[in-house]
Amino acid sequence: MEILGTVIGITIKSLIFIVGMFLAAAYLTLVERKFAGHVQQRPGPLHVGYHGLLQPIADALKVLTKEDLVPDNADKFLFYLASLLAFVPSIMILAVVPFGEPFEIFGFTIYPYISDVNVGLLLALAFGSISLYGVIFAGWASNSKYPMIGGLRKAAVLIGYEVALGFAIAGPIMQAGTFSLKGIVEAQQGLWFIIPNILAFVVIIFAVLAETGRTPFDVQEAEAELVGGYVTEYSAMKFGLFPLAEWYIATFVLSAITVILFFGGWNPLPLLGWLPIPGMVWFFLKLFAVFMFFLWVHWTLPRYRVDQITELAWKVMLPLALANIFIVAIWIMIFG
Amino acid sequence: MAIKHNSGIILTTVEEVLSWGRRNSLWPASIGLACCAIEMMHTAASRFDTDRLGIIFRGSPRQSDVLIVAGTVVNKVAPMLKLIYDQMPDPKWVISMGGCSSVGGPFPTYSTLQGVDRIIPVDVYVPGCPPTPQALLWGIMQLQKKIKEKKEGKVWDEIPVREVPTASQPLLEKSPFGF
Amino acid sequence: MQFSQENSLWINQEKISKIKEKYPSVSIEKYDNATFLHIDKSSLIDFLTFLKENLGFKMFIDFTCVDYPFHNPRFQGVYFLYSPEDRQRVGVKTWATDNTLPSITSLWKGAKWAEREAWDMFGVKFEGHENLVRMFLWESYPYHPLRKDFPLEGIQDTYLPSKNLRPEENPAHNYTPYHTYVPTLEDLEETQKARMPNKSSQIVLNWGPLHPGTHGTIWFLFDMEGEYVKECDIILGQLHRGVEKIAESRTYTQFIPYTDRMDYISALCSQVAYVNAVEKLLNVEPPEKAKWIRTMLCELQRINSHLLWLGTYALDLGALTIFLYCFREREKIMDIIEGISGIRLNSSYIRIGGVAKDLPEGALDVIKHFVKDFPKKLQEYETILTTNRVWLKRNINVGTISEEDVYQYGLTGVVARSAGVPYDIRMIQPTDAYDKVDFDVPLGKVGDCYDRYLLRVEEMKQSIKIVAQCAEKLEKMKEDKYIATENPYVLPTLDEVFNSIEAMVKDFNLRIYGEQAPEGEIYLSGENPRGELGFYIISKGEGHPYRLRIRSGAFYNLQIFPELIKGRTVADAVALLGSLDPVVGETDR
Amino acid sequence: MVRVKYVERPDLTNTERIFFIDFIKGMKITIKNFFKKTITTAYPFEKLTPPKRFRGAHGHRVKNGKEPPSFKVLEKFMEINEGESRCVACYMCQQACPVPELFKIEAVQLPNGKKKVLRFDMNLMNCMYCGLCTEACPVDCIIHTDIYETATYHRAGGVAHLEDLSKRAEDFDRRRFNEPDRIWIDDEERSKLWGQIKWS
Repeated sequence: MEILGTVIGITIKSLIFIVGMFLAAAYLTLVERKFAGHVQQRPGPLHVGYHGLLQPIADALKVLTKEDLVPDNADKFLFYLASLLAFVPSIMILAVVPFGEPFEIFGFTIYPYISDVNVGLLLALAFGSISLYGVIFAGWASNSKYPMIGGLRKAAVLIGYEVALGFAIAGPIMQAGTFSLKGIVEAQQGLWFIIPNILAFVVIIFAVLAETGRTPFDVQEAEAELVGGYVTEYSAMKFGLFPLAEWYIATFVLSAITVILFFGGWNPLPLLGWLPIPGMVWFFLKLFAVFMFFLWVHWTLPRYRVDQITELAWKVMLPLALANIFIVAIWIMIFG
Repeated sequence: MAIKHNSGIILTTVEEVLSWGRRNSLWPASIGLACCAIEMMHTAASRFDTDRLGIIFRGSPRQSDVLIVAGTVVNKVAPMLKLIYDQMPDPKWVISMGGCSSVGGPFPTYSTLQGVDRIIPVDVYVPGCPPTPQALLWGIMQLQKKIKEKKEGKVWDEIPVREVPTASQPLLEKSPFGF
Repeated sequence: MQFSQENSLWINQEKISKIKEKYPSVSIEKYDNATFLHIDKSSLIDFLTFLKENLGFKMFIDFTCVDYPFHNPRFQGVYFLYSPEDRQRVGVKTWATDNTLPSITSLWKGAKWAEREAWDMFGVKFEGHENLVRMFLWESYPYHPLRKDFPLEGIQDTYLPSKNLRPEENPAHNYTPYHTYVPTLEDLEETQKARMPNKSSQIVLNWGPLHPGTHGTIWFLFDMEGEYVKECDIILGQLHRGVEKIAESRTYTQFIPYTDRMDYISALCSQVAYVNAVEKLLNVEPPEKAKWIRTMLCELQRINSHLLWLGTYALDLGALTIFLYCFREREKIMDIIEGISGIRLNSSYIRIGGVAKDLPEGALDVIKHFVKDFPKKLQEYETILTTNRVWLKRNINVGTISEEDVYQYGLTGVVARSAGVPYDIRMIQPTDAYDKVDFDVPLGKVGDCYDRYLLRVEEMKQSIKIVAQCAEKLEKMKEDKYIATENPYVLPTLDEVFNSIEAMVKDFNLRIYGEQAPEGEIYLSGENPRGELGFYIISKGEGHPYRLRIRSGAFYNLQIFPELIKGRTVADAVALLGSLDPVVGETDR
Repeated sequence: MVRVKYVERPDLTNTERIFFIDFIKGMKITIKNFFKKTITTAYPFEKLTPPKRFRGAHGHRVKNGKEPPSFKVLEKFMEINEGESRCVACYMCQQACPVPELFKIEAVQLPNGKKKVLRFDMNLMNCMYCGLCTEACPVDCIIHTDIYETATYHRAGGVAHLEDLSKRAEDFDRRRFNEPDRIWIDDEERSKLWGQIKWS
């Protein structure tokens, strides 16, 4: 009976998370378009529903009911698999992300995370690197020159930043002593991990920007050069999945991991501990702030060339991550 | 037209909801050929913002449903434009912006295509050389009206041709569901 | 033709005498604003090398052909050269016996495209040209359109009705279901093959004509090894509307709106350049106030054009917000131009002898407000871009142009000045009020994309200074005349036509028979934001020009692109193309 | 006086490179613009009134007593009664137009010797809106009105006939005939983009 209860509990919880993630992603498109609009002194979606609230629904309706083209003599199986491979891993990272500490509501203890795996961070990294295959398959299966170049470019960038990301998270793990994300958050009760490993924070910011294809590393959809990068040949919902997965769900989830690693998950802000706000709200406030920071960078900076990006990854980000490990080691020796 | 039942429930058909969705998120494949492309950019810029109406300018024809032909279509580009039109997924429309793409405009020459509707069917003609951004927005709204009133499978009896505007249209009042 | 003193820009007497004793068979044709040397085709090449080496005419300006159907060797080639040291131009004419001319690409690499265009438009063959193919039309096009015996609307033989109409329906009085031949994709394949006869490396990437990255419809063929470009060629003609052919059947006033549609981003500068050329031909002197209005609007249009360049250049390199900021400033200038002339973009506002309408009330206040507020906004864009490390990495040492390239390819405008060559038509041949206004001409040191970016931003600042000076000068000339209607060639204003019969008769004559220009030729150019826009007009005394050649700055600036892109990646192609700033309406004419 | 000067090339100092100051400066400007008011004219719900000189769709001024003196001279040969367009079928607009085939003008000699304009069609899709015809008309009949909303579903919709032209100009005159020839009407839409201008 016990197993049956947990199985039903987990399926319902994961259903809520996935549907919630879909809706969140849809409305994050609206957040981005409104933010981009107001940065450019224009209001963004305004007339579709009150201040554009119905805009994501209109976009979803149109994209779902569009004709689904597959270019001739393209690899049909890989063509369909690619969009799923890019989309599913970013949702799977949600399984390990803890949103708050467990709390009771009239007798039931609710755990606001799907599972607390003690190798949570490694799992998240593994899911992140699966989307690399989605990109390469999309580039290869579209059977045309532009997606091919776009796909290979994105693969080169991703490999470069996976390595830098891997070394950069070593800092917080050394301080927290455990891989489980819940453990890392609990270890940040006193002092946030941002203070000792500031270098790792910089590396993670650039890695997340590269992972999600945001502007300084926006090679895959370099409008001017490659029309649409590897999404050029995709039409209706298959196309819808790519920006949804990469720009919104991956950014949301990876900024959640950044908040957990560096800004102390659901711990309250250092001086405002006495406010009666529950942990979960703190977490979502910080998450929203980091997400808006990525948007802010996306709409301001120009774009690097591909070889400059990979050069930056190997020559600057990797040494910074290693130096950070050294600094954290000294910090632990001094402060224990 | 969604009928508001007295008990507050909105009754509407699936076709209307779909056409509402398509009307309010028209993604044009911007084929900027000549001077009209500059005016199209100005329509998409901050002052006459098309993002308000849910219009994002997509690069590739695969992801777009409106083909705004902005500028002179020259004979040499005609087959490529036909190719772009064929690549677009199905519910697709064409706005011919400016005199040059509508009827060849002020260029009755050996190398200009006298009207883009000789190679692809056109839904809305926007005269003007170049039409001001507000004229283009009015053209887009005419297309949205056409999407709204065109029933699937029925021949759309166009508005009688003689209705030529003599004065500027009155201001629309804001509807909560967009156009 | 009487020989007037102010003909200083053209070749002076001392050099002509040097030519005379070396080549006695040379005959000289001297006009008010043009001096031509006739030479026989056989000794053309060493005559041009003599001009290039000994007399310092290093810079290639333009080459075109003229069709005289009733003269025995039918076509005549016209070369324009320029010597940067002592600032002199010369025109060289030679008859193309049995339709062939020696190719001068050995002397100047800039002549490669000009000769292709001459072959495409006139059918004149060039021995020694590396790959003589059609410049604008597709390979299998059977005719040569700019010949006098070819009709303007082409051979309308294919039946191509409009798809929206039922067969018998006739929507308008000038609708015909018959149309000229429209090429198929196979014809275009053939054009592409002719351009790239030996495909050397892995893939030929079609950076297609309808591509958001190319500014308008330019078709690039890259021979690519991985991401690096080995070989590149550019196919133009996707916006060739035959404007030069139209000019031959329109009167001088009727052609003014067409000059807007060529370089549609700097419409007013093209109009001013064309109208100055026609005024020098008809020797009409516009009133003082019209000169100042023209200079002010020309400089406003230059800021407008550089803003669009900055917007699309930043968009190509990824900075999306700069694109919309620049368009917010462009809206302001377009509001001013709409208020003054009536239309935002292609304002056909300049007339022969002055301007179409007087400045409306409130125009100068708005311009003063813009002059005060614009430098702050420009400072904002500079802080975002100029010292941004991503911007520096994408722009430094990309596409460096040397001084020799400028002379070889005939590069003009910002592209030439970025290589340090002080070639600015506003300085060399000031028309309108440019000689009464003080401003600086910025020069670059290295000649790469970063220099061109800095130059264009600096030119915007200088243009604002000019506009400020013009605005306060115009403040004092409120009631002066804005058009010299007493001149026989200038159209009277509406009030004069309403009130006097002579003005109405003069208006009728000028409209029906056009301005009967005196026999003669002229070459005069204006400083467009995209380089020197030159008008070479041959008039035989009728109301419309016999031949009107448009020397487009963007056409020759674009020619160096295949040279600079060899060995670089596709991402650099975007930055390089953006910095050369081509406008397809002007390159394809 | 024209001077030639070399442009210096600013570069990134090391402190800026380490502390990302160039990114911060750029992002400061974007966030500053984020908090400014938007400059958008929400087209169907707010409209930007064009200036009086705006070159929009054409119109025919009607005979309403405010005609120029040249019309009184030419009126004797024409048979125009009150409220009809002043066109005297002199074909000057077709002559002045760079694209003459967009005009289709037919006039007929009535039995009493006077001339009457039967048909005056203009295919506005061929038109360049350059205004040369309005400067050529001796009786100030053809003018540019300020109407730009002329999108149609059909090629024939672009053709404007004699009655439409006169109705359009009549409406334009009623609205804006005695308006001063200003650069634009200083209404709230313009001040969104321009802010407050010091009019003299």
